[in-house]
Amino acid sequence: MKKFFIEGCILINEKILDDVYYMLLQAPEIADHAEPGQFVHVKKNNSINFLRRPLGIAEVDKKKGTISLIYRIIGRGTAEYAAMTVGEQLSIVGPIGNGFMIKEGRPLIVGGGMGMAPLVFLAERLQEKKPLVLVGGKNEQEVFWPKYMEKYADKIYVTTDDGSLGFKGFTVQFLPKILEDNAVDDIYTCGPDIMMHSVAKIAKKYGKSCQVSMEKRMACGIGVCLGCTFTDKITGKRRKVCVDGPVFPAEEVFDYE
Amino acid sequence: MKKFFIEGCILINEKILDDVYYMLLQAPEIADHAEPGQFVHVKKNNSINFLRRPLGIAEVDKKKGTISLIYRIIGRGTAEYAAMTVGEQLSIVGPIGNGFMIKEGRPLIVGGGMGMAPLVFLAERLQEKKPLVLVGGKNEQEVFWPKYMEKYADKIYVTTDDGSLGFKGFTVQFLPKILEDNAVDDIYTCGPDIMMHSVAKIAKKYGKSCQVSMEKRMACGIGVCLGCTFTDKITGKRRKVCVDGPVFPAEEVFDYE
Amino acid sequence: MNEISLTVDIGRLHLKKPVMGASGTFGFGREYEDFLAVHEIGAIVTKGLTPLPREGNPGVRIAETPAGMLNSIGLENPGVDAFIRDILPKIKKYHVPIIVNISAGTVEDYGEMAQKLDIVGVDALEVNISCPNVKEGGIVFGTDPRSAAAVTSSVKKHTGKTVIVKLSPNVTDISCMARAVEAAGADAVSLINTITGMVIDINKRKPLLGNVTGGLSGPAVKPVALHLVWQTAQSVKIPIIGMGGIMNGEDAVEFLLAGASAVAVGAGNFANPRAVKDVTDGIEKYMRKNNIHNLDEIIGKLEV
Amino acid sequence: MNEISLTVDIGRLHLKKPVMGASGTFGFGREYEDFLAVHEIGAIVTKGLTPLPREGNPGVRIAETPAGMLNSIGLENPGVDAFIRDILPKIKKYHVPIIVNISAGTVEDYGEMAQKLDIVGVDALEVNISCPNVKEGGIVFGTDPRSAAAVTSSVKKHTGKTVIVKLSPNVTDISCMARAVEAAGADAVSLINTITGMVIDINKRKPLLGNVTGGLSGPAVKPVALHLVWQTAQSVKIPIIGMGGIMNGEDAVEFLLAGASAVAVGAGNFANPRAVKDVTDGIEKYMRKNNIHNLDEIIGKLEV
Ligand SMILES: Cc1cc2nc3c(=O)[nH]c(=O)nc-3n(C[C@H](O)[C@H](O)[C@H](O)COP(=O)(O)OP(=O)(O)OC[C@H]3O[C@@H](n4cnc5c(N)ncnc54)[C@H](O)[C@@H]3O)c2cc1C
Ligand SMILES: Cc1cc2nc3c(=O)[nH]c(=O)nc-3n(C[C@H](O)[C@H](O)[C@H](O)COP(=O)(O)OP(=O)(O)OC[C@H]3O[C@@H](n4cnc5c(N)ncnc54)[C@H](O)[C@@H]3O)c2cc1C
Ligand SMILES: Cc1cc2nc3c(=O)[nH]c(=O)nc-3n(C[C@H](O)[C@H](O)[C@H](O)COP(=O)(O)O)c2cc1C
Ligand SMILES: Cc1cc2nc3c(=O)[nH]c(=O)nc-3n(C[C@H](O)[C@H](O)[C@H](O)COP(=O)(O)O)c2cc1C
Ligand code: FES
Ligand code: FES
Repeated sequence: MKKFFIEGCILINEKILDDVYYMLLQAPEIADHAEPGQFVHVKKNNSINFLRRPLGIAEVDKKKGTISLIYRIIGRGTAEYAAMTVGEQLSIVGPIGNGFMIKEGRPLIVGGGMGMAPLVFLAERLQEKKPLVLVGGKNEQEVFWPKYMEKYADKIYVTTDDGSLGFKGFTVQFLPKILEDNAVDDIYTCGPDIMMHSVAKIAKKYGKSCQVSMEKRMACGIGVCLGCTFTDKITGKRRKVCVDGPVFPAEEVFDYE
Repeated sequence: MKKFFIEGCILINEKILDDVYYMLLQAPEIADHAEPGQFVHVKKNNSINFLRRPLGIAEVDKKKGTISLIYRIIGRGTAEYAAMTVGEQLSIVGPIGNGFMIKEGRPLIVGGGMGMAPLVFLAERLQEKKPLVLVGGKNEQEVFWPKYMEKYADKIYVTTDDGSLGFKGFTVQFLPKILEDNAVDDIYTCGPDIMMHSVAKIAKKYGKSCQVSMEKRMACGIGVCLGCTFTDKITGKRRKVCVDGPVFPAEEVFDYE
Repeated sequence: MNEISLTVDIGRLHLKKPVMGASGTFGFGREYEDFLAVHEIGAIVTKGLTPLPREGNPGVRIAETPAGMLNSIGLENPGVDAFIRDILPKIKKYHVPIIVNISAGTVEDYGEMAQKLDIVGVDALEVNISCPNVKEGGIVFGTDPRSAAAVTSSVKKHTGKTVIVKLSPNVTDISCMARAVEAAGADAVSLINTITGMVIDINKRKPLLGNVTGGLSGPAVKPVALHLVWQTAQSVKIPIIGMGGIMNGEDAVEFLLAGASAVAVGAGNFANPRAVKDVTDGIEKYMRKNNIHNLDEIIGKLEV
Repeated sequence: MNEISLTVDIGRLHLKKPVMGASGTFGFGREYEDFLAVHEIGAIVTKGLTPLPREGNPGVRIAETPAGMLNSIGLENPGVDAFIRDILPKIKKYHVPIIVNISAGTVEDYGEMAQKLDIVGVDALEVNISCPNVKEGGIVFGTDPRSAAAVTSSVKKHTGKTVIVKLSPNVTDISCMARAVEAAGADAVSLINTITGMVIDINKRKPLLGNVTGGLSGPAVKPVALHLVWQTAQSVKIPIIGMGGIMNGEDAVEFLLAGASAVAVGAGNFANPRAVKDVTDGIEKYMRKNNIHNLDEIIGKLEV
């Protein structure tokens, strides 16, 4: 898969929640080639930060040649992006990695926190298959994702830790019920490690395929630094999250006791 | 002299010539206390540059609480200031140093290159004394200074290297003529070292007082790092350009063969 | 709710705050009066003094580098006698510990300076055996454990003050240096001094600095300094004053966790003349947030 | 107008361009195909290989620092046999010199690896005696002149290729290390490897890196690297490959003036995957501007 190294002009960069931002970028090469689950490695020019930051591709509009990123301010990199203004250029390397493999069966998308970002793009790609979506968050406010997903999803289930919206509890507590009530074949998930691990176990129990999207600190993002590697549970081989992933079949990543 | 450490809001930051910029800053504490010849030590927040940069105070409006800087893009610091936009904050330490001592007699102000910047403020302060101004530059374009000085000066003499405006040649070639044609007592100069040295020699020959404003690389700007020191030719003592200067009587700085 | 205490002891030196201005970057303290309450800081470490006055190095002395700077001041200073006569009386008034930084060309000269400074108003000596910018003395003592020990013993013999030996990062094994000066009687060590570096003016094809090389400091060196402080903390029992690239409270807490009992801010003062105060406030904020009442709960508490 | 030549020789190795991708940051070259013409670069230096495959260090391996980064990869690599079998055949096609970086735990193992790599397709060996991220081997050889010389001799004995010894900056006196490996037969030296450093997560009170410490590289270390290259150039006659924080042509010219015959770009590739090309173009631009036709007119031409 060819990677591009371009400057993307910022078209929109707006706060959508306390510390969460939506950025729309003019980046036709990326838009043309991106697959759901891939990410871009970005950097502000003349930045005080030395390394690029990985961000999932949340939306793609091939016609307009745009992509969008949805990101939370965590530290000095994301804070810097949030402070950028429309018209500024963001340096982009991408699209990077192996995205989700699109399976034949009925999809269920499970997301937690900012892990939802690349799942928006995935939902679009899967829309013909009438995907179910399960999204969890701390409270009603945090679960702003349905507005990006509703046009693609058949049904969106919401869980909140405080019960302010949907089911009160964690996504993984609600997941078995979805699997019992619906004909689902393939699970696609992205979110905190601990959540994905539970999802993977439940998927296995119910005999569903499960793909997970991993997060690791990255220096190069192009498979040369070996900052992001782990040992494949199936083959025992070393894998790179950046270029071999970030999406992997759950069995390659997690132990199942 | 009290120094302030403040954030100054940029009100104007415009190109006035190829690589020369005019910046107007809201900085009431500095405006209130500044004397001609003093400078500010500035830094962009979150800058890729570690050190502050010294820039002369070119204009002061106490009523409005503003100061202006006139600066040329030399490297990564000044380039960064040029890229800043109205409304942004510039971190300022100042006013710093000992400015020009205002003498009793008829003043002649001699400036070269960006050395003119602090002389604009000086001209304003000296206006009652009907100062003469001699300003030199490469060509007509480079000599944009009269428009900032004309309201304060009795007469402005211009020299250009290529003769495109005023006298063709260097300021120091024209200086003796001014001193012969006019009753001048005190010379105030700022510009390239080599120019100031010549001015100082001519001043001595004609028996005029002469003050020069020095430039040295500075780390602290507040007299602690000793990056900017030199040996006083009169007393043999070490002097700091930042806080003992930047303005000194020429005899303390230069050898006269 | 208990009070938060920021006090710490370095030898017999009692600090009300664990943050000081580093030698050569804090003048003699007075220069910061416009920016912070000098009487509230941890300590003032003076510019490095030598037996006789020095003019320092010729030519350009300052170069900016990525996230840092090089200096090649070359220990310009008025000499120890002028310090005692003209400067010390003026800075006593802050009632803040005065740590006098000293350098010399021979073991004997170090001892002699220590003796001259064994006077009221001086609270501790920081023995600089690590200045990369002077030929005589300085770093030659700082890269050889025996010489470092000899300097330390000589100073200890001539003073009743707390003796802090300032170590150089330009060595293969800092533990070995630290142990040598500890054995020779040092009450504490401070580190790091600057790392030797160089910048070239490619248009002139000449070194940018008049003295060819200079000492690197600022945020660029922080990871290196932190590692050396941690390594030293594993090797000696005497307290450590940590420095190298500290800009804020978080940076300082890293040094404390690594094993420093106090920290100093050097080049950071140039970017932010209020840095010593901001760093102190930052440490206090961290303590408040984490419900820590005493620096002992932080110092050396890194879990490895 | 004469043509500009960017060629340079390192031992028997002929480089068409003086800029290479540094070990551990350039993969095996292929990974940069999307960003630059790999067949046009000076050379590919492979990731460090060891006798057996290595998984590298556990936990977090990357930390960003001011103007740089720490890595504690710990020499993850497929082992020399897998390299020869699976990777070398694929990268020969670029017709660019392949410099194979090797590390081992014993003098004998270094020799054995050298012998295995004495094959067509390998153009030179870079002998890594300076990796700060592994316990066995690596840096212990790089801080002791006798061990460094022993490794060098052992490698030289087993190969006909150009032997480049990669030096560590974590030493008191790099001249001494450089002279030792020169005397032992090294055809060239390369420097610097990373400087040992550390970052602490103050909330977890733990080192950020799984391996506690890591190696610092990037612009932050440039002044240090430049000084060490200059110092080495004063000490040995063999060519030097300079690296440490090079981001653009100007940086590279500084290293050339200081005495490096060629340069490598490491962490800079991560910020700018086209860096090797941009640095090369930058050198050429400098030569054009200054009417220089040959690298000999720059290399070591610093006026001190
Ligand atoms: C493949 C991939 C896709 C991602 N997609 C998104 C997304 O769409 N939206 C979103 O909000 N976040 C996403 N993240 C997480 C995002 O990369 C981090 O939040 C971001 O790097 C934090 O940078 P910072 O400078 O703000 O934080 P700092 O803590 O200041 O960063 C310091 C260093 O740590 C790294 N780092 C810190 N947190 C993480 C993390 N969770 N994962 C990887 N590196 C980290 C940074 O990249 C940087 O190198 C993704 C991560 C990966 C690996
Ligand atoms: C007291 C004083 C007043 C000044 N007033 C003005 C003014 O009003 N207008 C104006 O255009 N310029 C003025 N200068 C010069 C101005 O400070 C430099 O042009 C500026 O620092 C260059 O910074 P840079 O980052 O763009 O260049 P770089 O070359 O990238 O700077 C690298 C380092 O060198 C220092 N440096 C480079 N050139 C100079 C220089 N000529 N003097 C001092 N330090 C330098 C920088 O401050 C920085 O630390 C003044 C200098 C001094 C000492
Ligand atoms: C301009 C300057 C002058 C210095 N002078 C001295 C000195 O005289 N004696 C000394 O022991 N250290 C001196 N140092 C070293 C600092 O005290 C400190 O050890 C070093 O700069 C690392 O801290 P930093 O990164 O916070 O600057 C000097 C540093 C700078 C930047
Ligand atoms: C992620 C990473 C991995 C590295 N791996 C190796 C290695 O395997 N062998 C080696 O000799 N040097 C290795 N290095 C050191 C570099 O080759 C280079 O010497 C150092 O990074 C300094 O150059 P730079 O500042 O341009 O990065 C590595 C550096 C980095 C950043
Ligand atoms: S981030 Fe460098 S190999 Fe994956
Ligand atoms: S700039 Fe530091 S003493 Fe003048």
